[in-house]
Amino acid sequence: MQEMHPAHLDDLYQEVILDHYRNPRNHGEIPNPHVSSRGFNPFCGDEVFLGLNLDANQKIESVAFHGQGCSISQASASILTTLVKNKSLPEAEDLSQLLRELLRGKELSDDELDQIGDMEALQGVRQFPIRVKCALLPWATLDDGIADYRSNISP
Amino acid sequence: MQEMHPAHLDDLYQEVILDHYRNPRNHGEIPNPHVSSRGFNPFCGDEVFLGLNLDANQKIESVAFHGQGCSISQASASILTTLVKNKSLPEAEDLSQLLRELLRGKELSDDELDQIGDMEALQGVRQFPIRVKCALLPWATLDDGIADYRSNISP
Amino acid sequence: MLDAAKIKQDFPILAKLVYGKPLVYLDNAATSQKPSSVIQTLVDYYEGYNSNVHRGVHALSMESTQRYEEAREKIARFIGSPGSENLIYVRNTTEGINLVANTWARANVNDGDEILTTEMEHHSNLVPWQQLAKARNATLRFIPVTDEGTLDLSNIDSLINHRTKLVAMTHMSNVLGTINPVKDLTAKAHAVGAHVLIDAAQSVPHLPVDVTHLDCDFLAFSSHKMLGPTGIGGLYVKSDTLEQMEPFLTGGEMVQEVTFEGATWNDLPMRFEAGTPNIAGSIGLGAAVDYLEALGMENVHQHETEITQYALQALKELAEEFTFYGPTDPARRGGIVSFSSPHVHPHDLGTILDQAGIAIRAGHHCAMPLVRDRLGVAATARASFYIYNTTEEVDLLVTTLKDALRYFSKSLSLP
Amino acid sequence: MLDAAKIKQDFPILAKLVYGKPLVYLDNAATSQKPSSVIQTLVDYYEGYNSNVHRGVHALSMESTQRYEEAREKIARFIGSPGSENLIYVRNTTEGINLVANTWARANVNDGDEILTTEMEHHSNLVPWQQLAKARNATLRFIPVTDEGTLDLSNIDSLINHRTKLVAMTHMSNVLGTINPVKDLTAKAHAVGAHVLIDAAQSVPHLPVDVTHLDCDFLAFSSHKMLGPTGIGGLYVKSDTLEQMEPFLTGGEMVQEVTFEGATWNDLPMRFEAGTPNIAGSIGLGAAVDYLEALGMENVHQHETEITQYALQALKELAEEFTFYGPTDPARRGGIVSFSSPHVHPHDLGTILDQAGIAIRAGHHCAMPLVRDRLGVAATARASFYIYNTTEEVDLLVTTLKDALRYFSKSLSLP
Ligand SMILES: Cc1ncc(COP(=O)(O)O)c(C=O)c1O
Ligand SMILES: Cc1ncc(COP(=O)(O)O)c(C=O)c1O
Repeated sequence: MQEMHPAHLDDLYQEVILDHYRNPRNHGEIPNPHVSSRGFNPFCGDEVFLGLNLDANQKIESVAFHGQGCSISQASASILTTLVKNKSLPEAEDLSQLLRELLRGKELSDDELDQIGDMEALQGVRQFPIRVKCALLPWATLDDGIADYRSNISP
Repeated sequence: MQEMHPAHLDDLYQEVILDHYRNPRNHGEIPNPHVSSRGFNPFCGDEVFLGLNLDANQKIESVAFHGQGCSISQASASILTTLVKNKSLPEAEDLSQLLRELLRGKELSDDELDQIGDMEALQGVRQFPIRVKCALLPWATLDDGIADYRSNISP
Repeated sequence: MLDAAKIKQDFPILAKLVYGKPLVYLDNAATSQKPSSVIQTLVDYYEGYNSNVHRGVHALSMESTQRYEEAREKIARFIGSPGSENLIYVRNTTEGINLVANTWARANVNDGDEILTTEMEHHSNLVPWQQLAKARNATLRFIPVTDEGTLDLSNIDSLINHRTKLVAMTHMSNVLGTINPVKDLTAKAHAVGAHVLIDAAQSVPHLPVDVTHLDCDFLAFSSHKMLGPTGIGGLYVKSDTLEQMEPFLTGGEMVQEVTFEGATWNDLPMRFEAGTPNIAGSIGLGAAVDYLEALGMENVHQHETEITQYALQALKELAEEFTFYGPTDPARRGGIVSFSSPHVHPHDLGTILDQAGIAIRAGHHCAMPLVRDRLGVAATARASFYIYNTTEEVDLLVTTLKDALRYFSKSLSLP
Repeated sequence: MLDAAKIKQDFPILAKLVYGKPLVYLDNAATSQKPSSVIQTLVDYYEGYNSNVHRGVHALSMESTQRYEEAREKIARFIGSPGSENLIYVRNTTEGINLVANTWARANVNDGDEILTTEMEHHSNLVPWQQLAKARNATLRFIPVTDEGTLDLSNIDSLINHRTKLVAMTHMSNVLGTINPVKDLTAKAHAVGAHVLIDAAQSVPHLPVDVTHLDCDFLAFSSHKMLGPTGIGGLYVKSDTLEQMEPFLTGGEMVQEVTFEGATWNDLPMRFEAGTPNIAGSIGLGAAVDYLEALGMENVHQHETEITQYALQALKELAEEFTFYGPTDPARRGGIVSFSSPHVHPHDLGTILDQAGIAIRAGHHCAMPLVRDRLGVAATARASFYIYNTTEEVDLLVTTLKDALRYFSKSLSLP
């Protein structure tokens, strides 16, 4: 076997993460959302439903999620909802991209760190490669929802 | 690998065998035979057609074979035709059984050796397990033909 | 009980450290580890007599063919098959079940017929029947699962009826550990003229299984779950049914004679084995059977029953925080324990246990309908035992579960 | 030429004695031998990180999944596939072809359509199409083989026509060694809208093969013929076609979500891989690809061309007693030499060569229609070469063939 180094559970389960897991922000459902999608991981069964409404300027006015899954996927979903509010869809997609880069090991600039808020706490997931897809699930769900929304408004 | 002992080619290719191979006895076809069958070995492609006619006493009056195959299968077929002539069908089946026993390593009695004639030369095949089925092919074909014949006369 | 500490020495992987900690392998229902004798059999094959089977006149080919067919005889005997021609080599349980679905079932299940299965099936014994039912316009029905995790047989006499063509059921649940009364159900099915397929992926590795005694028509199992190599398994088919079955995959090895226009089929069981088989895998499975037979399947089963009872007892301490699934009667279950907690998600449990060197599985265990719709959770954590597991390992599992609980529900640092 | 003597040292089996004589292995078209690196890869897997793939949260499962998918990427790159999702793991070439026959072909070949194949196919690329043609009421047509053993393309423009739905052909004949112009034929087939399947069982092990360059829709090959383990192989499918294909086998691994009522399918290529795969075999095939890439496939091909030319030259001495099959132009053939003699049956040749430690094959080579109906013999003897074969081995073959002739046609004792 490859040498496996003990990773640090405390890096994975940072206080911020566990707090989002125990006290999820924006948990629930938005009636008749403009953008809505469901993400599902067939290998572990984790599931995220995401809904969001846009204001007149095409900014995200309200957002909510619900679902079932591990602390990482659910905390990541909660963090997502706090970050995308008042953002445009392209801005939300940029955040999704930033998380991918963060988890791939990229060092973020101060400017980028400023944008990502609690998402920074997901950095610890890097040491647990198998959990990376948990952290990404809500964001992939967001990307899917936005893509769907776009193809629906301009068929 | 298991220890493989060099076998003796001269035991396999005894003069009697090569003679039957080069100068097959009763080679050809019997028109409208009472008993007829075809044997085929799917793994090597050897093929034997066997036909025989019975006299009024249900003894084998005439017999012929043709086909394609290695020296062992063709020599065995030739030997078969020399042995079964003037035998009853059960007697022919006994001979077939004797060959199986011989090839399985059984020591035959003097009485049995008397009956098997040139078949004795097939003993060398024992050292070449993969060739056992070559030696048996014509005899299995005979057994099949007899079984068919019986089921046709008493359906 | 088996001398698990001694058995462990036969398994090189169990001497490895994971994150510096001894490996505690409790994921046996997913796949088992392999003893040196099996690994060495593969090496001996490739270093000593590797060759294609059935058609060669040279020494290597004779030896590989002989060992390949000897392995088949051994495996057939191991499951109580009357002959080795009843044992078809397949890649795994899944392929075995698909073979039956695409041959016998496709030819015999018709419009309006019923296929009966259970609510506790692995996807591999469910999706093929969903597909078949769709293709043949047949109805798929389910034997329900009780809250305790056993089959609810209260309506069995209406579930098995004159429209039933096939009963396809697992011998042992890979989620609940439940051992099903497959012999009785087979008798009931035969009474109405239905055929019976047993998914033995979890039973052949862990219990004495005898197809003649069970009287089933089909039984499928996987080598990788019973100490053998990956990529090989067996499908037993009863003789009368086997003789009627048309081939599934076609090509080399399974034909008798071929012309440009058409082909005739080879003898059984080769008729169902198209192309060059997993030769090393088959011989390796034969070596796994040798290993299990030397232990004795009664002893294997007893060992696992005892470990499971010990675990269920030890886990009682956690009964407030965890739900445990499966029958309470130890006689009705094998060495599988599934559990879940509202406080720690199974996936998080898996990570925490992994850091302690303990390998368990977390998820739906390829039985989504059972886990999601019947147990009502998205996932469970599952510990599954085999011959090399010890009570000390169970103790470590329990301790680490407690740590995980504390970590998640109370404090924020592991002790 | 490759340094075959040095390469031999990587293959433990080639150091063995057969009947006290060094093994001369000339049965490579049936299956190849395996280098230590491949065997060691299997041992490393079973001793170090054996675990089921794709669903585990523990260290072993992460490692096995990673290595399993890395092997897929490596193998995909090796055949020039644009992505690893185009590469489906199958048991062997035969299963790959059957997968296409049972999915794409069953959905796209209809009443009155034509499937075009050649007169030189292995049963594995013939019988599935005979069966499909019967099932779909389509016509199976054949590109004839010239007396020299090449494809007769004089009527190709009528053979490939607007009714042609599929052209299924071998890249290299396992009897004649002929290398077919598959790229040109693929272009012709695409021009009429037909799909193309290439049986690459004999080409991927021996020639540089690039599916993007060939532009074929399907290409199948076997690990065991290319230094890899038994029980594994690959089916490449072009993306546009792959996306349209319905699953073949169903069960675990290949599903996305399952309810009691039905299922949705997983992403590509997992959608086509039901059940626990041959994990060790796949990783072992990856190691075989590493070995071949280190040699360079151009070098492999060149080595075999040179050995074959040497053999054809040396065998000229026997031209009176033997018929040799296949193209005379060395550029049109790979390392396979088939021959027969009216004086010694191939089977007897096989036995005599075997006693000298030389492994060849005798028979119809799973190409009965070609051998019986086209070459007009019941069997041929076949010597087939690989990277470890030397000109000295060819010399020994020729000498022993002479002995055999003498033995059978003149005197009665071997010298
Ligand atoms: C040209 C060709 N096609 C197909 C096959 C079948 O390969 P496998 O038996 O590995 O499926 C072979 C090998 O025997 C072959 O030579
Ligand atoms: C009950 C049951 N059936 C079927 C299977 C499928 O086995 P395989 O993946 O080896 O085909 C499994 C294993 O996961 C199982 O536990």
